[in-house]
Amino acid sequence: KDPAARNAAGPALVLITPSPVGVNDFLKLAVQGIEDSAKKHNGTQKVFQSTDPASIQQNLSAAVREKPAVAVAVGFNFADAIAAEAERNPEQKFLFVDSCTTKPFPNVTCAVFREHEGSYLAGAEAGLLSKTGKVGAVVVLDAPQFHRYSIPFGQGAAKAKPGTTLAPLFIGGANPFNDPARAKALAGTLAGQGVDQVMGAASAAGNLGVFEAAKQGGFFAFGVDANQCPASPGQVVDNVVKRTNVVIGDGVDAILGGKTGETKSYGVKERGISLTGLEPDAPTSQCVVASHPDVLAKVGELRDQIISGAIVVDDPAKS
Amino acid sequence: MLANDHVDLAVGRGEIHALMGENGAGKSTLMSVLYGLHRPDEGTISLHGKEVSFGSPAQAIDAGVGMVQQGFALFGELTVTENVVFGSEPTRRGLLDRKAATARVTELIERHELRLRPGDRVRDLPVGLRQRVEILKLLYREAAVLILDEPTAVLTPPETERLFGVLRALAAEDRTILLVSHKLQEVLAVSDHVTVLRDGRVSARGRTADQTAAGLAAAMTGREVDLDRVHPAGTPGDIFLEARSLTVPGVEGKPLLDNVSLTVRGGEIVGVAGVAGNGQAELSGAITGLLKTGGEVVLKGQNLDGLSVRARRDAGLAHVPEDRAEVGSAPTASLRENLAVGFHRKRPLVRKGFLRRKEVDDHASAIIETYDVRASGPAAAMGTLSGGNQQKAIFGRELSHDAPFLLVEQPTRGVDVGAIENIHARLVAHRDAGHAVLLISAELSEILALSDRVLVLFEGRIVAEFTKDEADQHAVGLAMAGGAG
Amino acid sequence: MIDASLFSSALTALTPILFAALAGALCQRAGVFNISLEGSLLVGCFGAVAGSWYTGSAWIGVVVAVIAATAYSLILAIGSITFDGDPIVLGVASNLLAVGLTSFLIRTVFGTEGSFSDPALQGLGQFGPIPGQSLLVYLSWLAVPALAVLLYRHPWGLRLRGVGERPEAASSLGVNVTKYRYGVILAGGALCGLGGAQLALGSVTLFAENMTAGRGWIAVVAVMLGRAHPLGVLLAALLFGLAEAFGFRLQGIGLPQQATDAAPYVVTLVALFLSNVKRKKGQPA
Amino acid sequence: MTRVRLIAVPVAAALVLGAILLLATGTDPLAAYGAIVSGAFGPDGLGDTLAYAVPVAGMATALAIPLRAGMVNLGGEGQLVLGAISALAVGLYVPGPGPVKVVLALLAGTLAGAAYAALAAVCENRLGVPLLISTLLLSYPAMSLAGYLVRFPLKDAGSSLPQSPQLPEGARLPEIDGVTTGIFLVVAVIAVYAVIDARTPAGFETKVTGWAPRFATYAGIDRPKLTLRLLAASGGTAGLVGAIAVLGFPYRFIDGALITPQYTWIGLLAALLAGASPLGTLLAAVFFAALTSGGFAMERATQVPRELTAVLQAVLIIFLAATSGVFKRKAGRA
Ligand SMILES: Nc1ncnc2c1ncn2[C@@H]1O[C@H](COP(=O)(O)OP(=O)(O)OP(=O)(O)O)[C@@H](O)[C@H]1O
Ligand SMILES: Nc1ncnc2c1ncn2[C@@H]1O[C@H](COP(=O)(O)OP(=O)(O)OP(=O)(O)O)[C@@H](O)[C@H]1O
Ligand SMILES: [Mg+2]
Ligand SMILES: [Mg+2]
Repeated sequence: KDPAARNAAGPALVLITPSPVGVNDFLKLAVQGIEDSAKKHNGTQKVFQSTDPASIQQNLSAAVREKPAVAVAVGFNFADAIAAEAERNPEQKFLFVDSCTTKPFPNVTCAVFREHEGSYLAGAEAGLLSKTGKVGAVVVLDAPQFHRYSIPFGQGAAKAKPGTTLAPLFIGGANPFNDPARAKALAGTLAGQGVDQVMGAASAAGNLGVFEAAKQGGFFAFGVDANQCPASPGQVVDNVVKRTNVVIGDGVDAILGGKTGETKSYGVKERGISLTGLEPDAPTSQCVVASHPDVLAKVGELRDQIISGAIVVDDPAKS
Repeated sequence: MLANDHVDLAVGRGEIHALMGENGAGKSTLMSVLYGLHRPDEGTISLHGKEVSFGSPAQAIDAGVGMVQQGFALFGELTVTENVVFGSEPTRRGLLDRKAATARVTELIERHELRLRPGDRVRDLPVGLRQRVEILKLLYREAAVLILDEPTAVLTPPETERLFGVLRALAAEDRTILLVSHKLQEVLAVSDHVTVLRDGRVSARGRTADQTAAGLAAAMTGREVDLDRVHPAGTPGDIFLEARSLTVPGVEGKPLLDNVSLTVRGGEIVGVAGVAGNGQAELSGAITGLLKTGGEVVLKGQNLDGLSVRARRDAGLAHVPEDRAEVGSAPTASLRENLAVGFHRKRPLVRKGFLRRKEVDDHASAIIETYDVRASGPAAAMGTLSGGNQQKAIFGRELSHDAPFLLVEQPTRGVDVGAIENIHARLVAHRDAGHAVLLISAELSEILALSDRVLVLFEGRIVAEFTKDEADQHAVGLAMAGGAG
Repeated sequence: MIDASLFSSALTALTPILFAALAGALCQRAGVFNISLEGSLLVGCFGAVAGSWYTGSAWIGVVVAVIAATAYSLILAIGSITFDGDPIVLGVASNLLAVGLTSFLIRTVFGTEGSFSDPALQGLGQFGPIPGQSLLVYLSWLAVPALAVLLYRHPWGLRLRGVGERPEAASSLGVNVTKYRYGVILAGGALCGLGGAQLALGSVTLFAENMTAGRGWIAVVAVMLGRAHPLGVLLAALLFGLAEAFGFRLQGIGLPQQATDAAPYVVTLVALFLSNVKRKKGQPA
Repeated sequence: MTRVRLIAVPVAAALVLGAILLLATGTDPLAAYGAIVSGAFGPDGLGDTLAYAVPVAGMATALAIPLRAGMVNLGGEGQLVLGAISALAVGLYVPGPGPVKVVLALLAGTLAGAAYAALAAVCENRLGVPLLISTLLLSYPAMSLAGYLVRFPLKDAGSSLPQSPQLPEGARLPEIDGVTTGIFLVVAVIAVYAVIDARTPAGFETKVTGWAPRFATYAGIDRPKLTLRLLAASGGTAGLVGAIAVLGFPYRFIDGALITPQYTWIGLLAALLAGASPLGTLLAAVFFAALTSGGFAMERATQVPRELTAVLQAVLIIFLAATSGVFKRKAGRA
């Protein structure tokens, strides 16, 4: 049916996502990564989108039935399902991005991120830019995975300007991953408490609510996963970028090259995590931080210290 | 099934025309057709010589036809005024003109001496007054043709008399009145002309003056009916049921049931007479356990205090409720299922914890046969039966319990003469088999025909007691109106 | 703890619920049990965003939202009135349909998934003296007395209440029950359209899959708690909105998010108990 | 005859409407429908369908039990989740051999769900809050509580997710071809429900209450007591479904995992559609499960949005509900 599928001689790749790709920047980058990889190796690619735990499992087994060269899964929700499938299908190679199985498998390659390093740097920017000495975060759920966006953010801010405090709020409710109105209300609540720099780790839709609150409340926000500055120019300071596409490309290359079963961690040093403002295209990013070279310079120093190991950012998810 | 089969009916201006017939004869259906609630498959309606066709009640109302339906069409939550103007409200600047509405309603009340208060909530009114609200509605709409479907079914003799007074006055104003009734004496007393339906056809018609009660009854049923039968007295035995100081508090200090004590013996029918709304519902609730009350009830030596409805039934109570459609049966369920209720935990319907289909079927068939319930079979939905047949089925179910004590409420309300005869005979036979019967009825003639003893309930209290010999229309009627005790 | 922004955010949060609850109250009065409010709100959200996006005017978006939600409520109207279907089945089904349909449409109309937004998408903007509120917020408050007048001072309201109490009686008085019931369901749809527009163009400026996040169900509860009276419904919605906004504050001082999540529901349940206890005392058994 | 028409007409109508939608998006309807059918019942798909059918049919039955008496339980989600988290806690912390743990965990789940649903019944019986509202309102705090438990006391120490540790090897319900053996429990519950419904006084009283509540009271059926029992049975079944879910793969409680797939709502629809009749509920539930798993298969095979099946499902229900009204009315007149 798909003409590319029949003609291509190279490897077949399947990407399974934990939720619909849509406007989710993290997943969009993943799709981009698998497409780039397929092109590079002259192979084919398919994307299976899941909506809930049941469909994650179904899609993963459907992917295995297709016997692709690599089955790529992004998102922490896959841990159990990949472990089960990897055990059942020792011949199948998996690339697991963003998390890893508790038990290592020879046919599962993991790639994990150290988002906390990026949040720390973003926090430093916030600390430097804050006039009130209060920074905040609107986070989808009160869970360690998501604390990576709040706690280091506060630590970075305090590091850059001692005395800066952090106020995190969590969305929760009936639909935490898709409730922009609530995200906005929470961001507004923070602003009411004097917070003027807010990290938005509120899901794709939720962050838009945070940005909107920023626009109305006259405060600043930070985005995650990709460059979200164009969504609300003048309000978004910077973003913690997760370069999933690069990571997927690396991982597929490694697996096709015969190296499997490793776990690789991507942080600032590996350039898996970065800030939009620290990237070469910062001037065209529409990010607020681009017009604060002094801030960028200081944050650049901090980044170098992280790379050199002089600063170690604690991972809140490993308590 | 044909509810109306080529019925011709002609009613003159300024005339009270009575329409009679057995249950399910098609009277209500015919009236609904006249009022635009149903469309006839064939035939025509002419009004003042002009052929009309009503697609809806709205059109009938516009043409000056009004109807009081069997069972009321009132809104309990609304006031008298709101009920009356409903559907053709006076307005001022687009909004309801309450003042004008109240003024108009007050004026009508006074002119026709209806003695209502416009601001009262209909929910709080006794049945007799509700009936007047219905009449008021027609007057407000200036209906030239008034259709009343069994308006007296729930009224006491004095109330009925008052209603007839109003109707005669209206007829004198040149209005046309169509009256549906099962009550022969009333029809003879109030109407100018009468038409009798049987099986959807006209079986008799003519000037009322030319008719006799027996003749009308025969036309309705197709057979001779003994109308004036007063059943011989029973032979009371031991006390089966004793109620002591039953009390139900009311809203504003005045109790709904006030310290009522009574006894019923085996082989005895005790009649409770009274205008509806004087504590009958509370008395029944107190005995059956559907209502929490003060005082105590002892059934065959067993104190029922604190017992659930089910436990009371197990202790020997059977009950024919007033509302057969909502309380006494499940209209959407089959006759078989309706008849199994109450027997569904007992042998032989249940064995080893399981219901047995065959026994359930046999049980239903037996009742259907014994009590002459006319239905297509045990699988027929209860709601498709005519009122009289529903009542027979419910009687059959409750009498089959063979419980020592039977509480019966309004057993023949809206039931035709044929069915009344049947039901009365059953009640007397039940008594003669040694059971105790407490009969609550607003129908004085029924009370007098059946009771071995008569108690009169007025404003929650028993104000008078008569033996069979003492009880007569006049004395009991006076007590019902609060004129004794 | 208590400052102007608490009320401001409570006000914003409450508006969609209030619109939906008024819709529910209207239907309840006419004897229609409407639990499809959640779905109608969501359709309103989608209609608002689509309308605003394709015309460039947020107000046309509002109109489209009203039309879309009204049209959507035809499912309940036709299903339950014309075809005599069960309103609960239809309500639950149309809530599910709204989620599926808007997700489907977001893929086919906007070619994206999950959510749709664009900096060029026009929102409602601020209006009036209270910062951060759109015109629709004021409109929702105005709708309360307007509906109260309609219900208790207008012939339609009288008939509507009659239809709700005893449809066959109303019908026998020449009132077209079908028409009134269609009327309230469609008017309810329109109100939900406004609520959806406020949520998608007033609170935020975007559409996200299932973004109503249970607000329609809260509205059903508010109808219950407010005894289907416009004023009561307003109080109920206000209680919920305040409980939620207050919950956000409590999170700020360290209460776990799950506790503050549950707070509004618990508060509502307690309010229901209390109002029942009071009523019971008022009228002895 | 009418029974067949009752189902066939709406199904055909929904399929036609779906076909129109498909054509509008430029897809061959036959290919898409084929993909749904083969995806749902084909050799690869049947397992997925059954895996989905277990919780949906379980929840459908849970909600059908009170529905038979005309009582709507909108709080299935809370009861399901509480059952799941209770079963998990028992499975994790109660000592003893595996099978004993499994039995105790299943019991704990059932009891937790039953107790919580009974609380809603008490709200109606004692405090006058209608069941519909009390069940709905109580559902949210239950979900929050489970969310709290799985983040703090019951959290998986090694993981950054809101999830519990996995149950030990022995304390799990084994799988057969990817389908939990819990399926037998669900089938057993449905069978018991069917027998109680058709053949026992308790089932009969439930139905009488559903037909005419005032008649039931008059006949001596104690409504508050019945409400309590039915809700307990309903919540217990929901809790059991939750327990089966955590005792099956991935053998842990993940926050939100039982809510996002909408098992409860789809189950409720199945029960409502079938008028809570035991067999009808089961059939409807399996049908919906097949539509859902078939929808994913269709999306994988043809790239047609899987939401189409959600739309089809809802449209079908609406048609069914509407036409059942028509048939109901006709039957009433006959
Ligand atoms: N909606 C209906 N469905 C089925 N049958 C009906 C319906 N309405 C009336 N019938 C039947 O039509 C016949 C005439 O009914 P109708 O109510 O007109 O009788 P009626 O003379 O007023 O009886 P009653 O004295 O009991 O009021 C009855 O056999 C009744 O069963
Ligand atoms: N339709 C139903 N589906 C599932 N379970 C039901 C249903 N109806 C009742 N049950 C359950 O069946 C059990 C037995 O109920 P039943 O009323 O027979 O008990 P009982 O002890 O005989 O009653 P009683 O205490 O009044 O004597 C109860 O636990 C009840 O919850
Ligand atoms: Mg009649
Ligand atoms: Mg009658």
